[in-house]
Amino acid sequence: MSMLEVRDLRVAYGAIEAIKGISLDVDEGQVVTLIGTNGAGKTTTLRTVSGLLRPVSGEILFDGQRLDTVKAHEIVKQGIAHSPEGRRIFPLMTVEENLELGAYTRKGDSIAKDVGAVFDRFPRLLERRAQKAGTLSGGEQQMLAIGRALMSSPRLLMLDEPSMGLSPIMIQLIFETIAELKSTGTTILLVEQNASAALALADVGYVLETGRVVLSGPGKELLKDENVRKAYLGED
Amino acid sequence: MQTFLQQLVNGVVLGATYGLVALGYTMVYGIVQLINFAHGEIYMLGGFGALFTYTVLLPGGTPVVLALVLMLLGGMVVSITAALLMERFAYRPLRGAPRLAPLITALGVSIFLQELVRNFYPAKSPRPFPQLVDPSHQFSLGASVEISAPRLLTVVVAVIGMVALSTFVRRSRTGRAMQATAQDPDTARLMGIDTDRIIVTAFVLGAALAAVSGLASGLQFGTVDPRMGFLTGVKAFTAAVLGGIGNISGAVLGGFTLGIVEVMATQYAPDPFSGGAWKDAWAFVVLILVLVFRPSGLLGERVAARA
Amino acid sequence: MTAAGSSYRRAVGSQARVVALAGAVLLVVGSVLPWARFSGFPGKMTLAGPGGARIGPLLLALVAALLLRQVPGSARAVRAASTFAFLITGLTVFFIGYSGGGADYVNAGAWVALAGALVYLLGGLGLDPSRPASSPPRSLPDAPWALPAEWLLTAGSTAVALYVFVHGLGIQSANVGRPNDVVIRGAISINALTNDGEFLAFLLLLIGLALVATRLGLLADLSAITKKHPTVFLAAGMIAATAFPFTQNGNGYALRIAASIGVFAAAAVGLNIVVGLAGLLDLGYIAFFGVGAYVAALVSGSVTSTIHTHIPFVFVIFLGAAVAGLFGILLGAPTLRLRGDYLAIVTLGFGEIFRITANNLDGNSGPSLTNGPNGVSNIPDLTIGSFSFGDNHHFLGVDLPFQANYYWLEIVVLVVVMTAFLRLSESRIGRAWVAIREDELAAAATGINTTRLKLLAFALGATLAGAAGTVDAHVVKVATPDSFTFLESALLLAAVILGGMGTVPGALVGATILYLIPEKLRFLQDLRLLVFGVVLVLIMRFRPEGLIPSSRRKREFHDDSGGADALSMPPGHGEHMA
Amino acid sequence: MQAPRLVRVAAPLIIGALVLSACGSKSESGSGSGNITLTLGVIAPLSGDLSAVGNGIKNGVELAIKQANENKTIKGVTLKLDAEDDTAKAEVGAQVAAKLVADSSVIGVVGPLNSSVAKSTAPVLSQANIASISPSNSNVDLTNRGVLATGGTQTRPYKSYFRVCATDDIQGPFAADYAVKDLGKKTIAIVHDKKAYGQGLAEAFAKQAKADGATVLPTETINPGDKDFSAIVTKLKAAKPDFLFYGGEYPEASLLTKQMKAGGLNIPLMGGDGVDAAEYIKIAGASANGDLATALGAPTDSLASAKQFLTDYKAAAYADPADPYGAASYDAANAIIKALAKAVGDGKKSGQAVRDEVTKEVQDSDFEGVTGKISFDQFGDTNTKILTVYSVKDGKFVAAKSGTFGG
Repeated sequence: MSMLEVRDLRVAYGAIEAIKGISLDVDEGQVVTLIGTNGAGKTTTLRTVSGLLRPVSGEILFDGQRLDTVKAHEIVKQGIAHSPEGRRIFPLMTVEENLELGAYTRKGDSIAKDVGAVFDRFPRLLERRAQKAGTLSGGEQQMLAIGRALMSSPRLLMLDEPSMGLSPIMIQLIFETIAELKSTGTTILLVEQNASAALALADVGYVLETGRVVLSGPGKELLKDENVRKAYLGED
Repeated sequence: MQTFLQQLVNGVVLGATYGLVALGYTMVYGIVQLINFAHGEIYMLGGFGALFTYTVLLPGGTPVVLALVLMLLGGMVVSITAALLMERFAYRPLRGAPRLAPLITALGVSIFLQELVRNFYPAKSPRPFPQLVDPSHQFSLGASVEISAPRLLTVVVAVIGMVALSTFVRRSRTGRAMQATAQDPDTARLMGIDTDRIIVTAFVLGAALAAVSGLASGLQFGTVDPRMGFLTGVKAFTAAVLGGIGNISGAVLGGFTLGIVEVMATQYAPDPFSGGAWKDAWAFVVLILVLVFRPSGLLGERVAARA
Repeated sequence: MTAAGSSYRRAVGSQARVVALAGAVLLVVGSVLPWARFSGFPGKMTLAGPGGARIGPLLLALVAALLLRQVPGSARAVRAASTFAFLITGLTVFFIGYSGGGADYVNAGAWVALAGALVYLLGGLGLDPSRPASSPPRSLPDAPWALPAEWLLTAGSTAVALYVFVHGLGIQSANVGRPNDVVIRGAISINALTNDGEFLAFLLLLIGLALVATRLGLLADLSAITKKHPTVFLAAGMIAATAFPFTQNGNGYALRIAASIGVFAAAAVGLNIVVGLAGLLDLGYIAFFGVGAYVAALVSGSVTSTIHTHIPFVFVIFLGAAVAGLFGILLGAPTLRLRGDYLAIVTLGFGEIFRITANNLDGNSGPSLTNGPNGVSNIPDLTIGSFSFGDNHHFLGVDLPFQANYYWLEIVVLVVVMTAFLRLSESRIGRAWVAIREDELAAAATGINTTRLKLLAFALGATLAGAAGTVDAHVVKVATPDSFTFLESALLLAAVILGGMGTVPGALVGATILYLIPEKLRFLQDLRLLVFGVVLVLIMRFRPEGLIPSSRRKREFHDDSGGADALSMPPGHGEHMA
Repeated sequence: MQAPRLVRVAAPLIIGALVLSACGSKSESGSGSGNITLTLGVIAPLSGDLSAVGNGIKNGVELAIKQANENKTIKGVTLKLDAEDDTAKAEVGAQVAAKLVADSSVIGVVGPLNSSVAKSTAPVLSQANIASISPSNSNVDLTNRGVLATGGTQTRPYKSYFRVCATDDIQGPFAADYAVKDLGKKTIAIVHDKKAYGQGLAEAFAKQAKADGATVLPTETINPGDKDFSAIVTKLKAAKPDFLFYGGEYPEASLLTKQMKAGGLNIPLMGGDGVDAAEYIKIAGASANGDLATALGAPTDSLASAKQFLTDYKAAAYADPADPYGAASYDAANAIIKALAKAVGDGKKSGQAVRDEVTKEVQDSDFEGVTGKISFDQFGDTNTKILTVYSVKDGKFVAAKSGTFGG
């Protein structure tokens, strides 16, 4: 049994169907990536998994339990953390407060320890711990967003476009972080436009086009696929 | 100079009421971007709840301090109940509705609550409010500037209320969640925050502070009436905008600013534009000037426009 | 509630149709039998035959015939019909009993009808209410008679609307003849109660029929047809509006109400430019209306005017409009860069400043201009040429009280404002306004001068309000600061939003409803405002987009993700909330 | 099987109903004894803030109608009441006036309460020549009295408009004479609420007080609905007045007197009939002691008819109090009833002829009402200019002096 199963999911914004029947699986310990162009339905998929959107039909199972009827704020408690597209840090709160909010569902004094762990992972954040998050650079905000997601001690970490709009050095740092998380056994569902980097890292990849899965397979294999190379890696 | 100082005190007292009520506007606005025009009525209900507690529930001869505490509780129960019902049955069904629909709902709720009290309390004319704090007891602030006991009480409870709220929002877990919801409700939900509950919390806290203000106003003036919420509501909303709506310190600052402007306009505005008849006009002129130069209010965050 | 409903439906099952039909038959029988044992109710309720409030249950019972053939939506239509048939029957029986002084005064027909209505309701509620798949509006078959038939339908619907309006307004002057105790309980109450009972029954019938028509898709069909023939529709509407005074047989009150609705509607349409098209929330709109009214009052030649001048009214309209427009620019220029809700409070403030100023410019607490709280009174009747608006006339065998003159004038003003709105909304400017309303940044990015256009909307709205105000001053005969309070602005805004933003019919319907509800709630006396508040909340609860939402808005934003535009509440936590 | 059960329930219902309908119908009650029914209208605020006062007016009229019908004052005529709510707005007032005009059975109107509303009802009612008598309009413009002050010639703007109350230009000066001449006050502060009534009264007071030789401080204003008057009190205190005249109504007056005395400005407050209310003392409490108010007519408890009215009013168990205008409304209604009785006696039975005749007879009214003698001058103003000053003693308004202005 997979940790996360998505079965024949359909999601619509008003009259427009954004996802037209997607199925996918994420197994414990895997890194699974969704790639595709803008509007393919990647972000919508993540937002539906975390309960911000309600599917028209289909189901989502987490550890075999139905997830698509659970409220968004309950889903976090079940062990799914979502670092949203565009980072969406809380701009008027300090870095430290942002991290503490990441652990909102948890109680106890291990929170302080985990904040420390995030600072260990991202020393830049430690320097800016008392600064308003809105004043951080894009890369720093992304670190904060990932760190904040980690604060809920998730079993499944969903990252939406973590490299978007960042400098090459930052992008490298972010992917290194993801690789590191993978090596510690964290299960990750990664949405990326940077297909080569994502596929290189992923155990399994799904290619989405206009709301459907058009191709799936182990990341390394997709990386070699001719169609994928043409469409997403910008090669002729 | 003496007159000026006395007027300053008068302005601070007036501003304290505006500030307390403005907090309710600003919290609800900050979180759901709803101008809850019926919040003034919540303040009015707080006053009536306290009066009801005193005249109907309390036995004669209850010690003053105990009576005051119980009246405050009674007022809060009424205010909070009304706010909860209002949120649940009038506003919540309208989430996702066109932006202006809740504004009309708020207007309807406001009219409804005023008329409800007027017809069924019944209070077709102002109701006398027990004078538990002697208004003729004056505290001297030096140089024959004075403040009467109930007025001092108004300022003291207002300041306590404001500081308590501010601390709550800044320090407590729920307060943090309120801030988060105000800044980005979707992401707040991703953190595990039940935003519906946060919205309810904002209504409840606003109502509690309004009840404090309603009681203070009853003690200060010795009357409560069903229309008292409307004017105060408009002023408090103005204060919230003046300070930067959505900003808690802004609401407080806005309240005091507005109160002082009104009082000073009464005394010092150039003739013939001075006096009570013009003071509200001056208050709005100051509001417009402030907004022309600081479009987000005195303490409003300049939030970068995002598409 | 829903669970209880579905278990009830399961219990009734397939018998529901039979029960409903049986109830309907019984109701038809009951509705033609005598209902009352004393005379005076409209429609000869003491005699057999349909009449008065009995018409409603009868018509709604006939809807049950739909069950004999499976028409799409018929189940939902019959449910609605049975519900309202029961409400009307129950209400009427209550009123008969109440005005009579006991159940003895209710005749057997009423009891039969009540029993029938109950059975009908029980059957109706048992029907399966599932919503049929929506289909595009049907139209008439392609035949030579189709075009005239469509014209007829278009004109006919206008005539029906006029009839409904006239009838609804006219329910007020019946006399109930139970002289024995006229004074005791009732000098006031009997008359009032029977009339208001009848009006409520009429209102319920209207709502019931409208629901039936909506559920059968008839309304959508009709509106599609009328849209095909806008000229016919407009002409029919004009004729109906012009003809209205002839239906009133000298009743100045009805004309007065109609004229007030007209001026209120004109102001609402004007406000709709500002709020509905350009998306600027204006909470002080009544001030511009007030500017127009004061200008007209001051130069009307009234003895109480501080400016002892008399300018012919044809010029005054333009003068009032121009001055109001100027105030619009004065206020708009510095403040239009404010975000939505900040603009709202600034306009509210401006409205209050206007009222306070008008209240103070009396030579005591300010320069002498407006007479302060006394206002400018004794405003003379309008004269244009040798025609005085204050004279009663007699034309085509009908008495036309002087209110008819003002009514027609208001209609002219309304038509002008409506035309302005329609022309603007279809123009380039109108499209630019809509663009600004939906997304100001994007609009600016496409090269639209947003500041100038917003100012234009503001000024135009103010101008139209000013023009309407000049007429109103002569109708009310006094201009006082009390007439221009924040509540008035809020009610205008409510009219726009209740009706549906950005449309002319919306503003018309909203203004009519908001004006008539308090007028027709008079019998509630002190509870009337209370009920009014509840009505506002309920309408918004069930039609948050307004009664007649803009189809254009739907068309342009059909792919909208459900309310992410500038005028939407964050949809239960929308995308952007900074 | 659930469904048939429902049918079983329905069937007896249907049968029962049919049986019921088969029963003979009760004979219809005979209608009328040849009486005609005419209507006396009331225009007053029956909803909103002023509804208690408006209902007092309505009740006063209703009482008069009830007594007229019981005593058969008008031969062959049953009077009924049509009370219309003007919501205290001019706009609505004009509408309901038109409504009453449209009802051909309406032969007279009592009301409205507010002068501003009267300015829009009087033109409509005068056009139909329906007599309207207000119990409370005190604004001078309504009968064009304003021109008297400037030495102009008074003309009547509304031919069928009457009022039984004293105008501001009589009540204000009467109060001023009392303050300056009887009480010997020297430095007088003036505050009003910037409404037509309050300002009119305060201005008339100030003018007379100056003429009587007192020093009158610059007028201060407050807003109706405000509660915090500390700024005004502080401002006044600096000028050290020994008397304050307030033009306005009791809700603000009671708060003002209280805050004034708490703020150390211990001088009496005097107001017009808008302050003469039991509620004033209830709210102001001990602060009200020594405060004064003027009101129309001789002291209520000095007239037997007035006492009778209050007893009858109490017996009718109305929800709202007769104060402040119930008695005057009762008088106004009786003026119309008496006029109608004469008109009907002359054989006028219906239509415009009755309206014309009633208006004519109202003009000639001359009887002792419960508020004093009821008769009108050629402009529609009352000839009775008796006023009384009341002062608060031990929680009650006690008559201090009665008289007419200038006499």
